[in-house]
Amino acid sequence: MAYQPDRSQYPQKKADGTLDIDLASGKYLKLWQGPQHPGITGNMAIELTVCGDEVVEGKTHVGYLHRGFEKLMERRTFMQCFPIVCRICVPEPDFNEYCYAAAVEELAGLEVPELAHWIRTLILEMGRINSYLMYLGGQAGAFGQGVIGQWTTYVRDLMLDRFEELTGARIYHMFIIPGGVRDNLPEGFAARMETTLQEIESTLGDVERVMFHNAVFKKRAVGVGIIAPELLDSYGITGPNARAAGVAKDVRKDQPYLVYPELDFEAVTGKDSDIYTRADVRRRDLLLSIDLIRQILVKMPKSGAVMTKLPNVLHWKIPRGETYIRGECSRGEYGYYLVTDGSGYPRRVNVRGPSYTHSIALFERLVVNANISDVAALLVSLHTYPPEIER
Amino acid sequence: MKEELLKRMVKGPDGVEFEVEPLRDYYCEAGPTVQTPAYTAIIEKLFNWARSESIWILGFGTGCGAIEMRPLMTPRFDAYRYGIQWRPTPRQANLFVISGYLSTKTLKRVIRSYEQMQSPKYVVGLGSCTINGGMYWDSYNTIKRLDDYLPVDLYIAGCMPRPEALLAGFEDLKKLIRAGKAEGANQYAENFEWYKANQKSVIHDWDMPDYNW
Amino acid sequence: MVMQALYDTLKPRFLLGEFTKQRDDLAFITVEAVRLHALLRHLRDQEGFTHLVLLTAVDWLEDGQFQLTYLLNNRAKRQDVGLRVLIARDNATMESIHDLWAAAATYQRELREMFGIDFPDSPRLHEDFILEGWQDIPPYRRDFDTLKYAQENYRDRPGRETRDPAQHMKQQLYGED
Amino acid sequence: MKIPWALLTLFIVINYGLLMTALVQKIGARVGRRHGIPIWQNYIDLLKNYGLRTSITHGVMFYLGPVFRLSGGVGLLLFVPSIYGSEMFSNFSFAGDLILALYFVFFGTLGMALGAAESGHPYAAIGITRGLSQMTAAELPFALAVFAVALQYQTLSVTDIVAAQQGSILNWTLFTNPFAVAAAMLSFLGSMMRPPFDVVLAPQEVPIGPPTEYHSSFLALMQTNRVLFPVAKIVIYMNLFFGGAANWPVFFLKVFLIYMVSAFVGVVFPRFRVEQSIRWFLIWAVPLGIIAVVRV
Repeated sequence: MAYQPDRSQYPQKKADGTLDIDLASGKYLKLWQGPQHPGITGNMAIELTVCGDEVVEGKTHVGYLHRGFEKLMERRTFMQCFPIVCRICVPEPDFNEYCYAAAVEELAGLEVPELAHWIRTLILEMGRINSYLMYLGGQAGAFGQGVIGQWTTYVRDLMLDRFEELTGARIYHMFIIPGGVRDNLPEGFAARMETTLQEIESTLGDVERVMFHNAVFKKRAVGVGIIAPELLDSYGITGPNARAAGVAKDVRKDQPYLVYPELDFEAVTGKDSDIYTRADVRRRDLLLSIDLIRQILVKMPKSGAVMTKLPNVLHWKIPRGETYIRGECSRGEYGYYLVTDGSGYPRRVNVRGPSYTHSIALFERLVVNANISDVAALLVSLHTYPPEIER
Repeated sequence: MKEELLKRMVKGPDGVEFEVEPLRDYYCEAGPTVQTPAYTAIIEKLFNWARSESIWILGFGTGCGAIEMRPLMTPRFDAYRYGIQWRPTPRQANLFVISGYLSTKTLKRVIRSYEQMQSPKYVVGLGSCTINGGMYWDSYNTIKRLDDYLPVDLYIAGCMPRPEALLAGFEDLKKLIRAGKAEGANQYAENFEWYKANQKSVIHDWDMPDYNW
Repeated sequence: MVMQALYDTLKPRFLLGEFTKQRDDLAFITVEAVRLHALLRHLRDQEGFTHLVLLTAVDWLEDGQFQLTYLLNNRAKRQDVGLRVLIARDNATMESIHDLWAAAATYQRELREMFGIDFPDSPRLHEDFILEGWQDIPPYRRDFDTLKYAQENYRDRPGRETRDPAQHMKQQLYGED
Repeated sequence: MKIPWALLTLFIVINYGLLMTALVQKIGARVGRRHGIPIWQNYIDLLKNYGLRTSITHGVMFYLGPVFRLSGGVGLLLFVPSIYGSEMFSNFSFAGDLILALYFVFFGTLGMALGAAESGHPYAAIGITRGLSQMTAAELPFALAVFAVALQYQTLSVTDIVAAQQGSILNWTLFTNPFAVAAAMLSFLGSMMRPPFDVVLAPQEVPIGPPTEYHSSFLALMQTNRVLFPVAKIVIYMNLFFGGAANWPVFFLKVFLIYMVSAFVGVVFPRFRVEQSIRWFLIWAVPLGIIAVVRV
């Protein structure tokens, strides 16, 4: 006997499709979660209208992190843009660097050395691990399981050490530069990386036992916030959110870039994209990234040039053209649309962050009829990073 | 009956006048006041020591610096050792860490949150973007100098500052508090007009009370 | 090659404009604004371009035009096609496509706010999206000067210097003269 | 002569509570591979919160909420004997103190509910509705267990119940009536505000539930209660089910061990939604309580 909630008090739809919410009737309560709210992924806000314990309408408010990157880049030279692009998305900045660099290289007709491709792939996979580790902690934290966040942040710090060794910075690496990468791997990097990977694997084993096999976690996460496969196209859903619904939508496989054609892997998929499956897909994707890093470190050439010769970057002009470069980041399809007009500055840069559709259109749809307790977990499970929405 | 408990007419931020009955509903248009240390010096010293050893950070990640707050609270850096915790509500927090650039839209929320905190309260600006705009010096949507809008006790430079820098910064803040120099809330009350004028000059659609606690 | 074939079959029916092949899997096609909706529907339903990757605008201030770019992706065939629509810059208006892709409404809200392009009938179009209380011209337009705005509104800290990189390098390398 | 001794009990228990909760927090931090807070951190927090310069009010009930809560904790502690067989620390216990204790368990929460509702914060209201509904479900098995114990020993006096358990460890209610103890311990988990039953405070959803608006000395009062009330509650459990304590060291040890039960469960579990936890209590804990009553 399934429990049927009584929804007779819920607001009716008006003629123009919006809900007829009469706050004065006392049946509904308006709740703001954010921007100052610990359950929100970063600096954004959701405006909920609740009836009883369930949400009848949710609206996402973004723009709190807007710095106007796309405008700022229009008044910076191509090389000056390179250090600011990584600031667009904080938890996984390398994709900005890669997509921007690749777009510039394509329009300027630069050939990037083979080794640089391998190092770029390595960096991107390392960034993906960081991002997923952060997510796992956040997802468990949204259900009140703080200890997972402690463990994953601990191993994330180890991965940041590897980043620091390679690029000199913990968060903003500024390593993938148009024309290649800044440097080759340091001496003995592979061995230290292996130690880190083993540590992460062992922690993930703990996480699997404590989080994924936990009865309470299953009770909270299974069957909540299901994304039906037919929503994928209409809402522009990509990445693990789509893969959890059973569609193997992975740019690394679909339209391979960098050295992914030479690596041996299968896209991770799940069934029924609920919170639990999405978390599980991300955990397995994390294991896949560990495997990919091992493959890269074995297969990559050991020496060679990492940088192609650039023209004088102070007077670098790129002929008129437009292109779109995409990559599979931890949240889905990340892309840069770059338009040049023959001058020394980009005419227009548009960043396509996967959170853009996930956290606005998709979230507003999924949150309807969700329990208030599940709203934070639902938002986290879509793995949204606000800075890439508003840039 | 005390005068402040009698019925009175007030003018709301939207210009509408309405009657307030203080015994039944609570409305206050009074601005912040300077809070003097009311006790003898030794007690104030003791309190200052307690304040410095128990810093509760407001859980509001206003910018990208927030990403280093999590490592700060986890095994590698473990700021709990120094009496630093985060609190989810401004009422219980003492320290507002402005973690990076502030867009004007966030600034509005930051002011509201700051004014709801109880004095003494401290503000730490993180990253070069709170100091002089940093990378976003020519952006139309981010402020450049945080101390124009809120009284800042301490800046931690960097883009972004490492957790070690944060810990060192907090140690410096503790020294300031112990020395009785971290009186940002009083500074805000004394120069209230100036701060409000600055805030209103960048927030073009000011649609909230002048002071909301 | 495949993209060229697609272009050739669609050209007479939708009176397509200029064709630019960027990569083997990416091409840009210019379309007239009135035929866009039908073409999008055809591409989505018949040709398998089911995924709207992005919708954005480019301001060609010199020509007095906005270029709207609709980028579609066909996952099965591994192809991308970008549709360029040029519309007049004054009182820019474009047909909404939120009925084809629900997520497009968000893009249209952003374009309305950042470029001032109107999309009649698009849901919640006039709500604040990113900016709040914005009173100047839409900031992504080319004639909006962000530096000037920043200098007028936000005070600099004394002592901060801004240098032009080309001038600065020249001075560093070759001295004052 | 009773009042000074009762105050001494209060003093000992508050200090013990401050240190023990910090210790438990440290143990929890070790699970997360952290060092955790200094052991005296709770004192500093308390001192700081009492020393804040401003505080604002939302009305009379807002003042009284923490006061009610604290008096609930103090009352609970003072009407139950802390140390068995000690004239000094038997406090104000009397023949029917078990009933009064049950009342005090609820009293603080109800006062808090009124105070938090007065604060006008929507999250405080949500937290309170959650808290009251969850507590009703959680206290039901406890009440049943208490009835079972009262029936078993044919008395409503805590002192007599403790007296009946003396002699051997096998005389403890834990062994003579395990079902009642099981039901009561499940209820104990629910009342300690730790996962999986901390949806009331859930910082990720309703930051942080009822005390959202509380600050400065109000918060300090509530912090005092947060160290006092669990100990007072555990004293009842200890007296009813675990043979009481004949001296302070045994008292400290038993209270710590019983407290650790909830900390142990809480550190690795996520939290239930409120209707899930109510269902959990009704399915698992209440039948145990009924069996306990029936078996006596």
